Formats: sequence, C-alpha cells, structure tokens
Amino acid sequence: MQIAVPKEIREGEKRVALVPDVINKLTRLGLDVVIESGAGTHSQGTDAEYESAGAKIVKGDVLKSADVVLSVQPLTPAQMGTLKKGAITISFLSPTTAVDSIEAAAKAGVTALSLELVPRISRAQSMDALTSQALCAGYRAALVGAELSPRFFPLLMTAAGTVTPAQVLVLGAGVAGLQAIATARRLGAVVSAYDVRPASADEVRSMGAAFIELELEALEGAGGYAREMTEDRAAKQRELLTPYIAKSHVVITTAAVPGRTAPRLMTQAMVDSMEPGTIIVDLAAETGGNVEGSKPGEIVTTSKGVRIWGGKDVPSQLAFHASSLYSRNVVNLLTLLTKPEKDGTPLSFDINFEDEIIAGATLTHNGERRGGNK
Amino acid sequence: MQIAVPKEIREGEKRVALVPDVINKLTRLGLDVVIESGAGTHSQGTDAEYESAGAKIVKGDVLKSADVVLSVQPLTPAQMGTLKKGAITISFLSPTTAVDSIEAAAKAGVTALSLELVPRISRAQSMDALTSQALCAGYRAALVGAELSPRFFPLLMTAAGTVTPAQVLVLGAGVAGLQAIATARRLGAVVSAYDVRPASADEVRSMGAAFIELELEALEGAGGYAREMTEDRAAKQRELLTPYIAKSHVVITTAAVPGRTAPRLMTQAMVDSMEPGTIIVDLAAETGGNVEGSKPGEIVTTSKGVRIWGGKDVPSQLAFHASSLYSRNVVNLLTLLTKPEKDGTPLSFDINFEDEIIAGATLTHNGERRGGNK
Amino acid sequence: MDAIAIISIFVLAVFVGFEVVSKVSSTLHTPLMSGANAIHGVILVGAIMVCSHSSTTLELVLSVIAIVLATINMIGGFVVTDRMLEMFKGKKGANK
Amino acid sequence: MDAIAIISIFVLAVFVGFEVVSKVSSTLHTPLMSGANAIHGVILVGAIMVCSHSSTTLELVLSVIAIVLATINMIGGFVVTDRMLEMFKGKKGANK
Amino acid sequence: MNQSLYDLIGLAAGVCFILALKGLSHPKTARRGNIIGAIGATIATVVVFFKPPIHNLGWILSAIAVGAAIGVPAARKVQMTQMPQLVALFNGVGGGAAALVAMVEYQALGAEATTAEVIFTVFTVVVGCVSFSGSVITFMKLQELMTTRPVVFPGGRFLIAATLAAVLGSSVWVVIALGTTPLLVLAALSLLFGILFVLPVGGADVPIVISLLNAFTGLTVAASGYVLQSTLLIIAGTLVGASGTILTRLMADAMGRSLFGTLFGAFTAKPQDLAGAAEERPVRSGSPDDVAILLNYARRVVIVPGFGLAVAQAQHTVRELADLMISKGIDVAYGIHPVAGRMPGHMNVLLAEANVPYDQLAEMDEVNPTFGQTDVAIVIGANDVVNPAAQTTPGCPIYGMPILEVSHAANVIFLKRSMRPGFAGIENELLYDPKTMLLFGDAKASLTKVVSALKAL
Amino acid sequence: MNQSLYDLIGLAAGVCFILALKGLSHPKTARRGNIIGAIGATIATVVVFFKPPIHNLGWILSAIAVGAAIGVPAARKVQMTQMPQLVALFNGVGGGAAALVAMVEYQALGAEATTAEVIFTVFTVVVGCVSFSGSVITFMKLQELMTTRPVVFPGGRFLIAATLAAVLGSSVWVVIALGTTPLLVLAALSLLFGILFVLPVGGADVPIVISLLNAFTGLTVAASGYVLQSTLLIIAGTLVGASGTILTRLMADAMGRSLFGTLFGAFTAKPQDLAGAAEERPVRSGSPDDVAILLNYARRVVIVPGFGLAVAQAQHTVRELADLMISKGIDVAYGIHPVAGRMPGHMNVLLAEANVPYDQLAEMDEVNPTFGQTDVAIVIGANDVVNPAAQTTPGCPIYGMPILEVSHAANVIFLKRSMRPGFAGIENELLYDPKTMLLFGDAKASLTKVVSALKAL
Ligand SMILES: NC(=O)c1ccc[n+]([C@@H]2O[C@H](COP(=O)([O-])OP(=O)(O)OC[C@H]3O[C@@H](n4cnc5c(N)ncnc54)[C@H](OP(=O)(O)O)[C@@H]3O)[C@@H](O)[C@H]2O)c1
Ligand SMILES: NC(=O)c1ccc[n+]([C@@H]2O[C@H](COP(=O)([O-])OP(=O)(O)OC[C@H]3O[C@@H](n4cnc5c(N)ncnc54)[C@H](OP(=O)(O)O)[C@@H]3O)[C@@H](O)[C@H]2O)c1
Ligand SMILES: NC(=O)c1ccc[n+]([C@@H]2O[C@H](COP(=O)([O-])OP(=O)(O)OC[C@H]3O[C@@H](n4cnc5c(N)ncnc54)[C@H](O)[C@@H]3O)[C@@H](O)[C@H]2O)c1
Ligand SMILES: NC(=O)c1ccc[n+]([C@@H]2O[C@H](COP(=O)([O-])OP(=O)(O)OC[C@H]3O[C@@H](n4cnc5c(N)ncnc54)[C@H](O)[C@@H]3O)[C@@H](O)[C@H]2O)c1
Repeated sequence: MQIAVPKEIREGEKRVALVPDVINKLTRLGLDVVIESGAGTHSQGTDAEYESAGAKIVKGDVLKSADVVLSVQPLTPAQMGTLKKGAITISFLSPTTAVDSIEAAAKAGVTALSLELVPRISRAQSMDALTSQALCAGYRAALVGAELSPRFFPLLMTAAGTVTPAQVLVLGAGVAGLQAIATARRLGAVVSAYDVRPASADEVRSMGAAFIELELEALEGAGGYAREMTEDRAAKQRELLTPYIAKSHVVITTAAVPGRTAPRLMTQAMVDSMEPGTIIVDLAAETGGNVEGSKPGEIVTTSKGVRIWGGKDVPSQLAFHASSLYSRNVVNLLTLLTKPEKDGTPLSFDINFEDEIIAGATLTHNGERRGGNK
Repeated sequence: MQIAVPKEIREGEKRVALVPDVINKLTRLGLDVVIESGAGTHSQGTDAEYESAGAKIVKGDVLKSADVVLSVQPLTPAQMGTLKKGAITISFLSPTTAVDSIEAAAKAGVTALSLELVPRISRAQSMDALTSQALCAGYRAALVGAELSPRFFPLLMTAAGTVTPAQVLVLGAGVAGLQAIATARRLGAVVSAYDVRPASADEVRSMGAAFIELELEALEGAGGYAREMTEDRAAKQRELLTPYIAKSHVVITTAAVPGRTAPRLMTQAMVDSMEPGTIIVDLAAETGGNVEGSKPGEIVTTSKGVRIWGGKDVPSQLAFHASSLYSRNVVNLLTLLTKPEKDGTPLSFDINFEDEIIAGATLTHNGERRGGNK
Repeated sequence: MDAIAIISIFVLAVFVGFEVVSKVSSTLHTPLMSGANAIHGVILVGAIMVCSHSSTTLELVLSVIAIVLATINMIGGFVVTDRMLEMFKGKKGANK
Repeated sequence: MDAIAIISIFVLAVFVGFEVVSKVSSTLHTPLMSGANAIHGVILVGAIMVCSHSSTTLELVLSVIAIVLATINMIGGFVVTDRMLEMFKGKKGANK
Repeated sequence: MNQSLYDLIGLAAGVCFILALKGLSHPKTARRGNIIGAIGATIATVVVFFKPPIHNLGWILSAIAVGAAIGVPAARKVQMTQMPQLVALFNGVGGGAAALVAMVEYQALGAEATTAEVIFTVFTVVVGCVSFSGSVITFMKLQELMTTRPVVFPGGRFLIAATLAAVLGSSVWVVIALGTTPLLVLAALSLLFGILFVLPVGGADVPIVISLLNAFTGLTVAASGYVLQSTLLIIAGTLVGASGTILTRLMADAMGRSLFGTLFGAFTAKPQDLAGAAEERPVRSGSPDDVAILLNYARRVVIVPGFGLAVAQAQHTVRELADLMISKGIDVAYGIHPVAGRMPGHMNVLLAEANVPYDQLAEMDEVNPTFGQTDVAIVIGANDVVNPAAQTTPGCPIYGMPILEVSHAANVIFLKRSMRPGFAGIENELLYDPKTMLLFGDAKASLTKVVSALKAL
Repeated sequence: MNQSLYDLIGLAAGVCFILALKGLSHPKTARRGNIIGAIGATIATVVVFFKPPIHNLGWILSAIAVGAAIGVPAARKVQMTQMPQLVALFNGVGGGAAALVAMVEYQALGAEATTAEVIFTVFTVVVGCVSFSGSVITFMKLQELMTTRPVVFPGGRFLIAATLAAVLGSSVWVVIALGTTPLLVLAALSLLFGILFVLPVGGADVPIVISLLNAFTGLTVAASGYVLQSTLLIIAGTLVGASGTILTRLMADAMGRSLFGTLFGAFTAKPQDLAGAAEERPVRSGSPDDVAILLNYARRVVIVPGFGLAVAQAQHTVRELADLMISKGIDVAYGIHPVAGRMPGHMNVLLAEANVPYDQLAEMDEVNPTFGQTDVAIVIGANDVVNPAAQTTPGCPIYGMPILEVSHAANVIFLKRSMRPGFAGIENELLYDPKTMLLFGDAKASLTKVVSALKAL
C-alpha cells in the first residue's frame, strides 16, 4: 500500500502533509511512504531526512501509483484525474471553495476525505487539523500585531518615563482567538476580547483577558461553532463594539462561521475611528475578511494611518510546526481508516461509514458525492 | 529662547527628538519650541498635535534661528554650518563615526552635546538615551526572532502532539540583551544567555534565563560597559560557544563595546553549525556585526538555510515609544543645562563643566573640541 | 482531699484538655476521639478498686462485669487507635 | 490541702502555662512577658496576708515593704503592658 | 505501698494521658501519643494492685483476661470502614463500666455516703447509662443492624421529654430516699433516655454524637474519681471530658453541622422533615486538611489540571503547592492531557505564566504508565480528561478519547465546585469511586487552603 | 467570708490569669487578655480583705497606696524604648516582695514550721533575692546606668561558682539550724549571686535573662503559695513559671541565641572572648512574625521591589503577600522606581509574570507623595532606589537621583540578605534608622515566611 505526498503547488503554501518525524508511524503499520522530492523544503524537511526516516523519494509525479495521497491543499481537478480508481485523498478539501476538485474526485472514483469536515467530537480532536492550524494562525496574529505596532506591548516604568501597555482587542475567541489572546497577554498587553458564543466569556477570562459583554443575544450552533447572524444583529454588534475598537492599539479579528464567508465585524468607519499608527490583524482576510478593506497577503495603510494586515496562508508562516501538527492530524485520520494486518488478512483500508468521523469527513466515495454530515 | 526640532533626514530614521507629550515640559520653563512640519509623521505625531501641545510648526528650515537644536541623528556638517554661533545641539553625535559633523560644529562655534557620551551614573539615567533605545532594540530583536522562526516559541501540548519550546540564545546581556531575554521568555521560549561581564550572570538569572558559564576570564571596564578583548580570548570564546549555538533555534546577538566596532561573536562556521530554519538576529549589524555575514537592514539566508537578520535603525521600528523615551531623555538633559528664570535673572543656558554629565557629554564648545570624559 | 483542691484540679484539667486538642486537623478527629475513648478506660482502675473491696455477691458480679467492660474499653481502644494511625506509620521517613 | 493535690495542681498548671503560650509570635514576646510579670504581682495577696497577722515590728516593716513592692509589680505591670499593647488598639476595625 | 507514692504514680499516669492527647493532635506524633497513653493506662492499672488490701484478686485478673480476650481481637480484626462503630461500642462499654462502678460503690458506702457522693453517683449512673445505651444504638446504626436514617415517630418529642423528666425526677428521688431500688429505676430510665436521644440522629451526624457520648463518659469517670477519691480518675476523666467536648465542636464545624441541631434534633425534628431528605449517591468529600495529609504522606503525586484551573486562575497557587510538596521530598509531576482546557496548549500557557518548569510537565502517554506508582492524583478543575466513560461507555461523546488514567493511582482527589459535569456534559463515575475524595470549592480558594494546611503539617 | 467561697473566688482569679495569658498570646486578644489579668488581680486582692481576721488594715492600705503611687506614674510616663528595663524592675520588686513575704512568714511560723515549709521558704528567699538583684542589674544595664557590655573579670567564674556553693551551703544551714541569722545570710548571698549571675550577660541577651528571672519570680510565688496555703498563689505562680520558661526559650530561639550559652556564659566565658566582640552599629532586625504583625495592623502598605526580588525570583510570592493583604482590607500599592533592577522595566517584567494587576503599580512620582500616609513601606531586595544618600550626600554616585522616599512612611521594612550595599556600592543610612526593621534572608524565603505568619494572624 503506497502513501504518497506530492509537493504542494499552490503559491504561498509552505506546509507539507507529512513531516519526517511521523513517517515511522506509517511504516510501522506496514505502509510504504513516497515523497515527492523537495516537498519539505519550506518546512525544514530535506529529502535526506525523509529518506532516513524511511520514505522513498521520487522526483516528479507520485500520484499515479498511490493508494493514498496526503496533501495540505486539495488536489487540483487535473491531479484528481491522474489518481487510481479507489485511491484515497486526504486534504483540506473545502466543499464550498474546492467544488471542481470534488467533482473531479467523484468522477475519478476516488475516495476524498476533507479534514475541514472532521466532526468536532472529543475523539476526533487528534485529527482536527482546523484546530491545529488555527492555533498556529492565532499565535502568528498576535506576533504580527506586536511586530507592526510602533508601540511596546508591555508596561515598562523606566528612567525615561513610563511606557504604557498596548490595548489589544481580539474579536472572535475561537481556537485562533484564544491563542492570540494568550500570546498578546504573554507579551504584556492589556487584552480584551469579544465573541458571539456564550461559552466564550468563561474561556476568555480563563486566559486572563477581559471579556466584552455586549447586550446582544448569543449565537451558538452545532459542534461549538458559531451560527451566522442577521444583518440587523450584525449592525448592532458593530455599533456596540465601536468604542472598544476606537481605544485599541491593536485589533485582531478571527471570526468565522463554517462554510460561510467571514462575518464583517468592522466597517470602514470603525477602522477610521482608530488612531494613526494602530494595527488591525485580519485572520479572516482570505475568506472575505472580518474588516472592510483588508486584503489577503497585504498590509493596507488607510488614509488615517491605520494599517490592516490581511492574513494569507498564515499557518504557512509557521511552516515547521504547522506541518508537524498537520502531519499528526493526517496520520491519525489515516490510522482510523486502516485495518492492520491480522490473522492472515492483509493490511487494508476500510471506509466504514458507521464511524461518525469517517462518515463526516468523506466527500466522495465510489464515484458518488456524499454530504459530509455537517 | 528657541528650541528647534528639524525633520530627521537620514533614510530609515523614523524617530523624532520631541514628541508632543513632552513639549509642555519645555514651554513651562519658558522656552519656545519650533518643530519642522512633518517631523513627527513616522512616530504618529501630527503637526496638529504638536501645535495643540504648544509648539510652533514651521515649514522648511528651523535651524537658523534656533538656540538649541534637538535631533536624533547628528546634524550634517552642512546643517551645523547654518547654526547660530553659541547654539546648542543635542543628538546621538558619535565621536567615532560623525567626525565631520563634530569638526563642523567646532568650526561653527556650536556647543555640541552627544547623548552617547552621557556618563552612566545613576543620576544620569534619565538622560541615558543609549539605554532607552537599547530597550526598544532588545524588545524588537526578540519579536523579530519569533516572527521569522518557523517554530513556536512556547511549549504546547495539544491533541496533535506536543510542540517543543524554542531554544533562544542571547549573546550580550546588556540592556538590549536583557530585554530580549525578557521578551523571549514571556513568549515561552527556553532562554539562555552569555555575556563577558561577570555581573551579568546574576542579571541574566534574575530574568529567569540560564546563564552560560564559559571558562574564560571576565571583562568589565568603566561604567558597567565591557572592554575589548584580545583575539585569542575571542577565538576561545567562540569555540566554547559553538555547541550552545548549534542547538539553538534563535540566536540574538547584542554585544557591543563602546567606541569600537562590534565584537565578532559568530563566524561563518558557527552559523553553518545551526540547523536549517534557524534564525539569527544581529542587533550589532550596523556597527560591524556580531555575526559574520550579517548585513544591516537585510535578511541574509545562508546556503544551509539559516536566516540572519541584520538590524538597522532598530529603534525606529518602534518609532512611537522609541521617540517618546528619547524625547524624555533629551528634555532631561536640556533641563540640566537650563537656568530657570529667577529673581529677575532671565532664563538662560549654562554649560557648566563642573557637572560631570555636562562635561562628559559635550564634544565642542566655544569653537573648541572637548574629549568627553570617557 | 478537700473540695477546693478537687475543683482546682478539675478546672485546670479542663483547660489542659481544651488547649491540647484545640488545633487538630480533621483527619485526626477520629483517631483522637478513639484515643480519648481508650483513656477513659482507666475506669478500670475504679472497677478494680470496687471489686477488691466488694462484700456482697451482687457487688462482686457487678464489679467483675465492670472490669470486663472497662478492659474492653481500654485495651480495645488503644489497639484500634493504633490501627487507625497506621497510615501515619513512617510511610515517608524523609518527611522534614 | 494535701501534698498530692498541690502537686497535681502544680503539674496541671505547668501544662496550662506551657500550652497557653506555646505559639506566640515574637512581637508579643515582650508584652506577654510583661503581662506574666504583672500576674506574679499577686504575691501582693501573700504580702497582705502576712502583714495582717504580723506581730513584731520587724515583721510589720518587712511586710509593708513587701506590699509596696508587690503593688508596684502588679499595678505597674498591668499598666505598662497595656501601654505596650497600644499598637494593637483597634487600629483597624476592618480586620477580619 | 505508701499512699503518697501511689498517688504520685497515679499523677504520672495522668501526665501520660495529657501527653497522649497532645501527641494525638499532630500527625507526626499521633502514634507515639497513643503509645504514651497506653503506657499511662498500664501504669495506672498495675499500680492499683500495689495498694493493699486487695481482695478477689482471682476474679479481678480473670475479668481482665476476659476483657482483653474480647477487646483485642475485635480491635485487631475490624475493617478500616467499621472502626467508627467499634469506637462507639468501646465508648459505650466504658460508660457502662463507670455506671456499674458507681452503683457498686454506692452499695458499699451505704448510709455513710455524703450528699455530694450521692450526687456524683447519680450523675455517673445517669450519664454512664445514657452513654452505654446511646453508644449501642449508634453502633447498630453504623453497622447497619438498623436503619441509618433518623428514626422519628409521631409523639417522639414528647416521649423523650417525658423520659428526661422521669430521669431528673428519679435522680432527686435517689438523693433524698437513697436505697437500691431508686437507683435501679434511675439506671433503667437513663438507658431508655440514651436510646431515645440517639434514635433521631441521622447517619452523617452519628460521628458527632459518638464524640459527644465519649466526652460524657469522660465526665462520668471524673465523677467516679471523686467518689473513689482518685486524683488520677479525676484528671483522666476531666481531660477526656474537656477535649471530647472541644473535639465534638470541631467535628461538627468540619462537617458543617450545627452541634445544637444535631443534639436537639430529637426535640425539634418533625417526622416529615427528615423523611423528605433526598437520597443521593454517596460521595466522599474531604477537607483541605484531609487533602494535605494525603499529600504529605505521599511519595509521588500527579497534578492533573483542567479548564477549572484556568477559570479559577489558580496557576500560581498550584505551583506553590507543587513547590511545597517538592520541598518535602515528594515526587511531583503535572499530567497534561492534550485537550485539557478550551484551547490547544491551554494548560501550557497557564502553567508557563506561573513559571512551572517545563520538565515538570508530562504528556499523557508519558504519565499514564506511572499512575500505578502514584500515591495521589490530584485533579484540579478537570473532568472529561479523566473520565473513564471514554473507555467504558461506547456511544458517549468522549468514547474513544484517550484519558489520563488517574484511577490507577492509590488515591484520587478532585477539586471542583460541584457535582456538575464538564464540557462534554457526561457524568464522571470516578467521582463516586471509594478511592476518590472530593474537595468542593473554587480551585484557587481550595488550593490556598490545602497549601496552608500542608505547611502546618 | 466562708473559706470555700473565698477559695472559689481565688480559683476564679486563677482562671482569669489563665485567660489573660491565653489572650496575650494573640495580637487580636492581647489587650483584652491584659485587662482580664488585671481583673483577676483585683478580685484576688479585694477578696483577701474579706477573710478575717485582718489586722494592720491601715498599714496595708497605705502601703498599697504608696505602691500604686510609685508604680502607675512610672508605667505611664515611661518611653516606648525604656519599657523593657521597667519590666525588669517590676519583676525584680516582685521577686523581692516574695522573698520578704517568705521571710516574714518564716518568722511567724517560728518553730512550728514543717521541713517542707522551711524548704519552700528557703527556695522563695533564694530565688526571690536572685530575681531582685539580677533584675536591678539588668535594669541598670538597659538604662545605661552601667555598661551594656558583658562584665567579665579574671577569676569571675570562680567567684560565681563559689557564691553558688555558699548559697547552697547556707540553704542547708537554714533547713537544719533554722533561725533568723542563717536566713539573712542566705538572703545576702543570694543577692550577691543574682548580681554575679547577670553581670556577664551581654546587651542582646538581657531580654532573655529578664524573661528567665520573670519565670523564677513566678516559681517563688508558687512556693509562697505553698507556705501560705493559697491555691491561688500556687496556680498563678506556676502559670507564670511555666509560661515564662517557654517564653524564655521562644525568645532565645527568635533571637537565634542559645539559652544555655546565655545563662551559663557566666561560667564559661573567658574575658578575651567577649572583649573581642566587634562593636557594630545597631540595627533592628525582626522576625517574619514581627513583619506580619506590622503589616496586619497597617492601613496602607507600599511594596518597593528591587533587583533582589528578581535575584530571588520572588515575584510570585510577593504577589501572594499583596493579595493576602488586600483580602484583609489593607490598601496595597507597588512603588516602582524607574531604575529598580538592572534593566529598564525590570520590575514590570517580573511583576507581570506574576500577574500583578497593572493598576497596583505606581510610578515614583505618583507614590512619593503618599508615603506620609503609608503605615509600612516594605522594601524587597531594593537598596539604591530608596537610599537617602541620593538627597543628602553630594558627591556620592547616586547623588541627585530621585528616590522613593520610604523614610516618610511610619515603618520601613527591608528584606535583604545582609548589610551589603546595592549596585552603587554605598551604605544606606536608612538601614540604621530606628523606624527600620530588617528581615534578613533570601527575599523569597523571607516572603514565604511572612505570608504564613500573616495568614496565621
Ligand atoms: N483543549 C482544547 O483544544 C479543547 C477545545 C474545546 C473543547 N475542549 C474540551 O474541553 C474538555 C476539557 O476537559 P477538562 O477536563 O479540562 O475540562 P472539563 O471537562 O470541562 O471540566 C472542567 C471542570 O472544572 C470544574 N471547574 C470549573 N470552574 C472551576 C473553578 N473555578 N474551580 C474549581 N473547579 C472548576 C468544573 O466542575 P464544577 O462546575 O463542579 O466546578 C468542571 O467539571 C474536553 O471535553 C475537551 O474535549 C477542549
Ligand atoms: N534599571 C536599570 O536600567 C539599571 C541598569 C543598570 C544599573 N542599575 C542600577 O541598579 C540599582 C537598582 O537599585 P535596586 O534598589 O533595585 O537594587 P540594588 O541597589 O542593587 O539593591 C539590591 C539589593 O537587593 C539585595 N538582594 C540581592 N539578592 C537578594 C535576595 N536573593 N534576597 C533578598 N535580597 C537580595 C541586596 O542586598 P543583600 O546582598 O544584602 O541581599 C541589595 O542590597 C541602581 O543603582 C541603578 O542605578 C539600574
Ligand atoms: N469539542 C471539541 O473537540 C472542540 C475542538 C476544537 C474547538 N472546539 C470549540 O469550537 C469553537 C470554535 O472553534 P474555531 O475557532 O475553529 O471556530 P471558527 O474558526 O469557526 O470561528 C472563530 C470564532 O469566531 C466566532 N464568531 C463567529 N461569528 C462571529 C461574530 N459575528 N462576532 C464575533 N465572533 C464571531 C466564533 O464564535 C468562533 O469562536 C472553539 O471555541 C472551541 O471551544 C471544540
Ligand atoms: N548605572 C547605570 O546607570 C547604568 C545604566 C544603564 C546600563 N548600565 C549597565 O551597563 C551595562 C552595559 O550596558 P549596554 O547594554 O548599553 O552595553 P553595550 O550596548 O555597550 O553592550 C551590550 C553587551 O554586550 C556585552 N559584550 C561586549 N563584548 C562582548 C563579547 N565579546 N561577548 C559577549 N558579550 C559582550 C557587554 O558586556 C554588554 O553587556 C548594562 O548591563 C547595565 O548593567 C548601567
């Protein structure tokens, strides 16, 4: 059985789906691992390291002969076409944006699993790549805020006067938001945060930050995710948040609603209410942006001197650890699919839809599309 | 009496010698403050703010009529020429690199004070701009290290495996080094540090970091600064440091010896001993570099995949707070020179060489050069 | 012995009793109670005294019963207390 | 009063004395010493007793001196203790 | 033997008892204290034989032998959990002995008895009998020979009041009329009163009542001492009476019970009140002192932090506790579950803030095999991550998630505020496990108390 | 008055004394305790007049009046710093009184005296006289009426040993020969012994000796009680004797002195030993308990951290202390000097790590004006930043640097390890200031102890 990892081809993607460290977990199961030469370049995994970890390095295409293809970004429709029938592909295959690839997978009779759709149950946490990558993004967001700000984050009382601490506001306190809070707090900033989910108040406070209570009804959907809200409520939320935003030195936004474009938390006017020299870090820039005017991968400076950093491939900016966490998620999912050799029955894969995780994550199987269960 | 602040003209200099906040300290003494329009642009001080703080905004030259000129970078020889005889200029006037400006100042009969030469006595700490700017640089250095590293700084135990903490090594534990230690520690890294001064062992430990004891004699000169060392000792130090460097993920170097080019702490071979993906932050790049191959203002990637960030105008990267601290230092020094109005005798300046601080900091007076006292 | 002496002794013993146990951690409540319980088994001494000078059979029978009961109280009490305290038995010598 | 009673009283009083002061913070050492000092001023009672039944002039003189000394000890002792304790005088009512 | 010497030796025995109680008040000296007490008792018993004249020596020695033959094996064989009832029984027989001694002495004194002696005799008989019958009932309750629930019946309050009045009445009768019959009547009424007094006491209050009856017995011994002119009995009895009283109050406080309510429940309780008490699954909840003692005598402790630690912001306090344990030579590790808290690495962030050295943190896979050698696992504000349902209850939301197997440790302590479940919303069977002790309250407040208690040990 | 009633009232006074000592052992109840003691003494004194026959009433009342007229003003007017010597003097006169009482009673009993009574009398006279003369010498030392240094002269050891032998010898003589003369000789020798006993004691040990003499006096009172058949005197005297003994040991421990060394210094010390003791400038060093009490009764406390706090890594412990004080309703602020530590913002980094809320941190300019209303400034591992030399000593390396003006606070506490100076290497006069208390030791260890002590209050 061959597990293949192609080089990521999307511009800006620096992660890799398997790091050398985890390869022995697969080989121990009896699986062969094939890595496209150079796949780990950006995440500090050299071909030599892969080889000594027990993988085979192949220059050029690795997909054709593969039984399982592991990647970070979904395979392109063209790549899907080259797969064997019955092959398995695991990646961040988004049912909303990667429609073509899913079509192609179904057509090719490929079993396509999406890490985005792994249900958020406790048992699946070790396969939850959304969480592990959000962790990286949240950490980065706080660092970027500190890096761009012309101010210190911590309070410092010095002979040349007192440096007051930065006021950091985090909007959206999911996995990324909480990590951003933690990191900014560690640097000494005064952090406050807001989220629509009622449970998040306790979570925010448990990080030592202040929670902003707005007089709005809460919104919590299934699996701990937020629900989308009406435009009315969104407008009201923006209005109530404005004073908090105006007095912040750094605002970090991480709000997302699964399968939707990111909610618009800050309008141009809100951005303009901020002081010159303040920083906005929009982690949701790629999915539409929480902040009006943010552009993924760019730093936009407004006419009022506010800089908006639009996140793009943020976990890739922490390529080493992001890859390493992602690899473990993928391997854990793959292990779930694997029936190890036992009593003579050879090693095989078993797409068992009884299992809620597999059922949830599978998008195409045997030429058919499946809904995912979320 | 007119105090003038010109716009900084050196490329990359974003600080300003007076921020709006401190202007009232001067006007309260009866001094007039004139600011060149746009001087505060990069440090978030608009002309309007200066005006409302009590300064006069002048478009174009402010030097000719000034009694005192405050700046961050030394005035150019040309600028010196335009000053009134007897005028005072205060800036980072380095006796080693700004020789021309000092000549020009002497020729123009200008009293030139250098903040670099303010003696390191307790009373002068409020005027010690080297310290305040080193503080900014040290903080930035740690942030840059975290930002560039493809690894997390903190330890995190997650469902997708454990992220091990980054090993950060700080070489040179002066003001900047200690602040870098503090910041890296806050982010959760495991920090160790080395310095030649014997007192620094306790100082490093007091920041919660490990001190690296090398079997070398200590080097401490006057005023708490380090002395230069022989090439033999330097080579030995490098040899002994190599194993520590090889296992670090981020190395931050801040070593300096006043009035000398920065000591070479790391050779190419030592850089090459590091793993790919590791980061070196060389704060001393501008003064010759602690690290072989570092270039000020650039990120050099070695053939082995190590990235070396060469510091250039590092405090300018924290322009707001760096300016604000610098302003207070300058104002404190200026206040020391000022004889306030009293019993009818009008406000005046008094360059009293009895005072050890003034004696130490003055480089030219009444057309003559003075040694500084260090 | 005169009354005032007895009362003095009583009063002082009350103070000693109060002071001695006034700060005891709750884990020791039961062993302490049990130890105190064993101590009042010294009524055995009284029982022996009355038995020794008992003249009628009734007195003898009653006082023999008293001795049996008092012995159970005293000996059993100390033994059971000791067992309760087994957990404190040098499980860790290194302690302070 | 018989000897055994007196000894019992003595022994019990020793225990009470030990227990009562066994955990006192050092700031209270001096006031406590001073208070105890005042207490032994009750020798005044003894002095009054001997004065009351003194028959010779020598006895009278000595016992009158004893009364004076004992009174100084007792009254002075309590007053000075009180003064030492002034710092604890409800300086803060809000305390607990 | 010379009377003075005899008395002095008696006094020495009394001093032993004081030292015994003193010793028993501290964990470190408790065993030694008990032994000193036993030595004192032995001295006292032996010396009495040297005070001639001694008659009936054979009877006396045989009776002692019989008593020892009953008491020692009972005390040796009893199971840990049954000790309280044994103590109750021992206390009862002690009270009975005191009552018998008083009655015999009363017979012996006959008409010579002074009024004071009669009064003390009456006191001894009444209290001794109450202590005897009351203790027997508590024994039966604890041994589950009868219901552990408060026994309350209509009119019970009046019956008990009437019995009390009768006891008082016949006491007066004895003092005035003297004679054996009144005394026997008094004894019978007292026995009845003892029963009625204890019947309405509910299960949890029983230990308090035992302690009180114990103090009572002490007083009867002191009273016998008066009648028998024995300083030793006076001192020993008074000591037990006084310390028993204080102890009763301490116990009531520690259990959060009102002493008054416990004792006079009999008079005030109405049947429906008590019948209404909800029958809940029993959990073992402890005090900070209990936790501290468990920790103090442990060799290895694993701290398992969870979301509750973060909510309580108790990171600094937990570090303090760990440092304290380490300074006592205890091996301490933090067992970090990968999903403890609400964010990946939540516990790391928290503990790093408190400067917990990284090398004290152990990952789940590393720490799980060590629970077998762990004396105490202290679970602070965690729940799901130690919930055995993940292994035992297919279909529950956490089924299949690896957990920290704290149940393999010799003792498990939970610090949480209530019996509420954690994030996943499922009950944790481990909370009801007999080896689990619960310390209810905010984690920070609880830890602070544990630290103080541990320092005091 | 009925003898029993009289005795009972005496016992009540004894109970008052017990409660008094108990009260005096805790800051909160200390004053009340003293008052209870005074009440007890009053009761005891008043009731003695109701025990007829009373002769010489006039003399008695006048003597009391004279005693009061001397004692009260002395106690009222004495300055805080002179209290110890007054206590010594009071103790001495108490001892003298006891000796006199015994001598008079001895006269009165004449040949009727039992051997036991004679022995007790001898004891009272000896110890009372030693207590008297010893106390007078300590008074003179403390009052600086004579040198405070140990007085040691060649052959002193032999002289003192000889005197002791003489005292013992004449004691035996009194017991055997009876009569007034031997008793007077004994008294004289005892007085001499008291002087010789105390002379070699050095300044710092004097309080310990006072405490010991105090315990001695207690025992003489108890002995008088035996002779006078007064339970009250026995109880009161024994209480003072016992508690005084314990207290003496506690004091010696707290001062880090060996009790044995203090007492038998007289016998063992050689002149050169003591003469060699360096004469250092006195500083007032305290114990963690002292610090805790100062803090407990403060309304406002300012914490001044410095480099030593960082060296000791005591940031978490200081926060604990602050939290504890805040929970007691004390107003707490941290006074942060701009150059405290070794790096700009050093204290901020440190305290942020311990999660000290930013709003508790006050800059120098903000906190300096408030020291006047501050009860305690606690300086933790800082030195230069509070050194008044910066304002008073032109030319010193820190002259002209603004400092935290902690000397304006009512009390200053320094936590440091030694008398060594700080970074600038200059002595800090504030360490010798009478309002300064030093707590030596590593800042973290010291703070931990202060926290425990404060919790216990
Ligand atoms: N780590 C992640 O990335 C992540 C993200 C989302 C969800 N989760 C889930 O969160 C759970 C984590 O498990 P856990 O054991 O850490 O937490 P948990 O199962 O939620 O249990 C926390 C316990 O702490 C107690 N508690 C709350 N506040 C307290 C306080 N102030 N003092 C004392 N106790 C307090 C609560 O009991 P009382 O109310 O009785 O006090 C509760 O039982 C898992 O189910 C995991 O799947 C984890
Ligand atoms: N902030 C800056 O940027 C900077 C930079 C360089 C120099 N400085 C200078 O550093 C000084 C700072 O003043 P400071 O008051 O913070 O420090 P300091 O004057 O150096 O005093 C520190 C004190 O802490 C005590 N100490 C050291 N370790 C201790 C421990 N483990 N436990 C308890 N006490 C301990 C030392 O006394 P013992 O030895 O008796 O314990 C010492 O007296 C100033 O002179 C300043 O000019 C400041
Ligand atoms: N049980 C599990 O196994 C498990 C695992 C991981 C995460 N979770 C839970 O799921 C939650 C969401 O995780 P996520 O970070 O991946 O979510 P996400 O990335 O989908 O969203 C980020 C955050 O944005 C918030 N948000 C959405 N709309 C908003 C709006 N209009 N204004 C403000 N905030 C808005 C959401 O509430 C969420 O907290 C987490 O907080 C976590 O508690 C559970
Ligand atoms: N007393 C005061 O008022 C005062 C004020 C500020 C700083 N200081 C002291 O002065 C010291 C130096 O301050 P700085 O940061 O401005 O110094 P700096 O910038 O001149 O040098 C930075 C550090 O590099 C170190 N260094 C030099 N050569 C080295 C080598 N070969 N290897 C390793 N390290 C080397 C130096 O020891 C110094 O610690 C500080 O540590 C501080 O304690 C004193």
